[in-house]
Amino acid sequence: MDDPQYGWWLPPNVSVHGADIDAMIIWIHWFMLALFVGWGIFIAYCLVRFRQRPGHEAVYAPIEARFSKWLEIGVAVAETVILIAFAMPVWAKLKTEFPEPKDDPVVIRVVAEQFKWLFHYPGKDGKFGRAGSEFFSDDNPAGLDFDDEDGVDDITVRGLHIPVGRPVIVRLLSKDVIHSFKIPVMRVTQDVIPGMEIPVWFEATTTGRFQVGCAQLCGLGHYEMKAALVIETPEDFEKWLDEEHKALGLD
Amino acid sequence: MSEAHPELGFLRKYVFSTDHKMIGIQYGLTALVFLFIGFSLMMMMRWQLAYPGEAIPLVGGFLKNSWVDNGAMLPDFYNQLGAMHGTIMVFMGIVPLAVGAFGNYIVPLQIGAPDMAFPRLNMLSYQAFLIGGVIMLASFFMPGGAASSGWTSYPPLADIATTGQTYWLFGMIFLIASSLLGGINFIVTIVHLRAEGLTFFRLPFFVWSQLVTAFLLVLAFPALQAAAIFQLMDRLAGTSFFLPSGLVVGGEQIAAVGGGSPLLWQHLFWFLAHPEVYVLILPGMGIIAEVIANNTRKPLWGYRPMVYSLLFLGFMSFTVWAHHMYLTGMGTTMSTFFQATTMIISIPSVIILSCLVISLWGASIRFTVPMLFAIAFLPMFGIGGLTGLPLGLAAPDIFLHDTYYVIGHFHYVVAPGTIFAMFAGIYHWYPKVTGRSMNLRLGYAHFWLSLIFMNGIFMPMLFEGMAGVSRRMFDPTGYVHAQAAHTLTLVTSWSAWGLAVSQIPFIINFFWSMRKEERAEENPWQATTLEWATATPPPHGNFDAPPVVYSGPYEYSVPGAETDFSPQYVKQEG
Amino acid sequence: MSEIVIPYQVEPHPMTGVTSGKLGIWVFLASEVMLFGALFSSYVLLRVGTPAEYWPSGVEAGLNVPIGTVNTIVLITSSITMVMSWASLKMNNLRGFKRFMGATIGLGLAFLMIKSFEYSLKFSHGIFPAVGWPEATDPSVFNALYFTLTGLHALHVILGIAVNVWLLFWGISLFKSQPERFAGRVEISGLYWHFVDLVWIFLFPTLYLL
Amino acid sequence: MSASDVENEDFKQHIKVYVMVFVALGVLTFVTVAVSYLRLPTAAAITVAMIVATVKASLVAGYFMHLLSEEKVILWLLALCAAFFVTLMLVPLATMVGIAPLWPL
Repeated sequence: MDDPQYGWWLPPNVSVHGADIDAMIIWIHWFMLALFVGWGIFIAYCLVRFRQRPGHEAVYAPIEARFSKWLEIGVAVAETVILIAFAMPVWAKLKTEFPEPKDDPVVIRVVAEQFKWLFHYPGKDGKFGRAGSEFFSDDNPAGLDFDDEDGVDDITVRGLHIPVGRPVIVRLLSKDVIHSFKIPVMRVTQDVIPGMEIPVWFEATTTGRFQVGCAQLCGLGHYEMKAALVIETPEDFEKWLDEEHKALGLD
Repeated sequence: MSEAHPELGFLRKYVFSTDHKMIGIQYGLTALVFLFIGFSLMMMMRWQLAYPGEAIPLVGGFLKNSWVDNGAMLPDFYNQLGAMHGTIMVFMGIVPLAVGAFGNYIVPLQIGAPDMAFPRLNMLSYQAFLIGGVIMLASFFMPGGAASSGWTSYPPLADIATTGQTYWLFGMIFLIASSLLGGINFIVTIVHLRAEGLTFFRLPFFVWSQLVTAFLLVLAFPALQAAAIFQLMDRLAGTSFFLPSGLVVGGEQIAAVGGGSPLLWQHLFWFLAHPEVYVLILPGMGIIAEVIANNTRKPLWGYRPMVYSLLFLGFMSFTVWAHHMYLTGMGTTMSTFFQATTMIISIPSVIILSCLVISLWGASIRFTVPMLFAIAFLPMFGIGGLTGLPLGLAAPDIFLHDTYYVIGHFHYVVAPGTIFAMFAGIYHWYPKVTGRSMNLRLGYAHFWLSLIFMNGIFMPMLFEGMAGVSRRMFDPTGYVHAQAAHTLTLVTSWSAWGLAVSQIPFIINFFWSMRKEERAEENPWQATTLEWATATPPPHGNFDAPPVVYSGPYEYSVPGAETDFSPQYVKQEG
Repeated sequence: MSEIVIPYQVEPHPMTGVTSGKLGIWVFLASEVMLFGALFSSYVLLRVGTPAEYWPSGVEAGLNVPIGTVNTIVLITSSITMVMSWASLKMNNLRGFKRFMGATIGLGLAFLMIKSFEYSLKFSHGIFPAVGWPEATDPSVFNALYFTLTGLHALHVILGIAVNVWLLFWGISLFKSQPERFAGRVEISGLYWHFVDLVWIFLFPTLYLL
Repeated sequence: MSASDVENEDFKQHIKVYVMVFVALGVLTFVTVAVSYLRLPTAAAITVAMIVATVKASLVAGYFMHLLSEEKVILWLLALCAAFFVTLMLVPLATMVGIAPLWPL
């Protein structure tokens, strides 16, 4: 998967939940296409058969069109089914069934700012250092409180590294305006709203290099606000963590 | 025209007129100019998207230095264009054209009224619209340029943006005031000034659509009014209604007390903006219903269900606003509620569209130019409506949110949807307004070229969105998946310029036909509704004697009648 | 355009039973309800989103309840003088109309004067809508809301006074030729005025007492 | 002239009602201020204040604005407005019902 194939349709999916979303998108489009083609054929037929010509007259009395009622009921039923059977469970799973500690998730704090992403890993101790907006500075883009011991081994980087096969929880924060954390291949989009911390989770299925982007207009450099996404094997991920750890001058 | 009332001076007749017809024409011409400007902005954006970083041909050399660098667009200018394209098209183009122009000109005629209920208020609402529009456009030339935070103006970005945003808010307040005054006027006019015998269920569908639209304007716009006041306070008085605590912009704590909520703006904005979507489409549906009934030479199929659907649609449009906000951290409870209301609101739209489609059955279809636009409206609006389905559901929205799919979706609704309806209306009522017919050949050329290029613009967008390309990108080619879809961008851009070229026959037709010697017939389409009961163009006061209505709006091909149309205002024998 | 007569300006419409003007003003008031509804809803949202200890009560924020109470009474009184001026007109008592209308305008101005006195009192205590004002000492969302909501309400009062002044000094000439139509205009202005009063009835406890 | 005399008599009755409403409004204003000095718990204070305000507003609307004897069309219009007003009040609710609580991270 080093060279993912992109085209004019859905990009490759590398997440566990993405298959559900793709399936929904595709099924809905088949449904839409069926309706559209049905209507289209009906309209085209009418245009030919009921065109104005000598000897042809319009019929005043309304036709009885039972099928229209059935069509409308059919659409309503189909929508209800899509809503209850597909849309709601997928959404509920993503929004309420977050991975728990026993699932061994990787937790990453993401700080968005004009026009950069910052990824903040808790480091070896698994604990994030204290952070707050009052600590933000040019040398401290994550807003870490350097007096907090938990934060000593925290890793802050500009590229997102995640292991394959382990759930990832991302806690989204913004320093300034609204951004949107979007990874097309992961089927993840989540607005990042200042003043709120919004978590989102996903799990990668394959390794590879992809892109994280911003999907909400955030100013002049909005189009440049992207970061690398590196999905690695768990071993490579641990190795990368070690390297970053060493880079901090620890161990 | 002017012989009847020579006492009116030029100013009273053309500038400060209180005559609904003159105001309608003023609205129409102004809105067409604004639409053209909005379209031109978009054509420049399309150049940047198709050929990023290259100098804009033709106009690049004439643009301000703060906008372009050696003729190539700068990101700031791109954002201004994006924000203003949306604002101009929605608030200064389509609403004034659909409601201000068609509503003003046609509604009093179709209900047999001498004028609107409050003629001077009507004049005021046009003037407020004009002032608002001029403020919006003038903001381009202010230091810092026009608003650049998108037509949705989400804070905190809009709160900290350049002064253009302040002009945007002031302009918006005028536009809102204009719509409110207009809405009040329409409601009272339609309720009170219907001709004798014109009961509610004898109203043409167009009048119904204007009535529901007016209610939406009156009851939804105040939410944006409130939001605009808050944002103005944030920008001018330094309050922080939309700014949470601890914002750090460009490395510095911003001087605001905080404690506000960015989501508050989004709620208030969409509380207006979703009904606004129906403000954009309902008058269009009304025009399409008129044209289809007239050119199928038979009554509309399912008039009453259509009216009930319309009312239901208007009512429900107030309960779906947060489906624009699924990804703002919404939980399951709220998303379920808004997904359910969104699915419910799709049903009346389906009913109205099916009624229009079934009206074709058993017809005797005349392929006039307005009818061509009306027929094209059906599948085009169909695509627009259907593509709303995946976006209305929260889970697919996770992928499609803020991609070109969204752009394609709502442009299918408003561009080949509403704008085609507007063209149908212009071709249909042109003989009423000017007393001349428009040229047929130019009309056909305009229609076919527009149809092809409209789809050339918006169909690729749907695929681009499927490929995950985000909207509002000055230069999306930094993303790998966007590079892969770049061919689609080229198709869209060239189609956009093609669409511009295909408006030339329309512009020629529009002005040249006005100067024709030959007058059109009094009722060239053999229509049944009241606007054709008076002289062309209608005199001041519209009707020589108050008309009386004897039947429903679409009595075509009545068995036993002499002609295939039995006007509402003619008493039938037996 | 004098020569067109638009029906139902004076006589009520047979179906609705009201004149066009009255229907129009009620539609306008409905839209005003939505405007103040949106503001009120924003107030609730901001208040709920703020931890209780950061949300001052009106008194804690430096609002003066006695002044507010006096202003409430002033506005309520102006409401009854407004309705009395209309009733006088209906009883063909032009002098009574003038007197009560004058009182309404006077009370409206008194309300504004008390309000501006209140504002200046706040300013002198360093209470401002927001930071950025050089003398501001304690800006909060509450203050921002207080100034925005009362300011907007004051704008409505000013508009109402303007309409009433016009009716009293210029519009009154209509009374000789079309007394019914003039009474209708006074009623419409009165409906608007009562609505402004009604908004204050909610604003007063919301801002001062809670 | 007798018809207008009757009308005048009617209006005299009206005026009596107006004065009574005015007195009630004044009394209620003092009640709501007095209650605020009791320092009730927030929820109770809000409830009392809003109930009093609603009563006062109803008096103004019912008598000064003649809603009690108003034509149906106006009442329907206001009912519609009230429905949308309720949906407006969903706005703060929509932000409160947020994401489910997450285990402590």
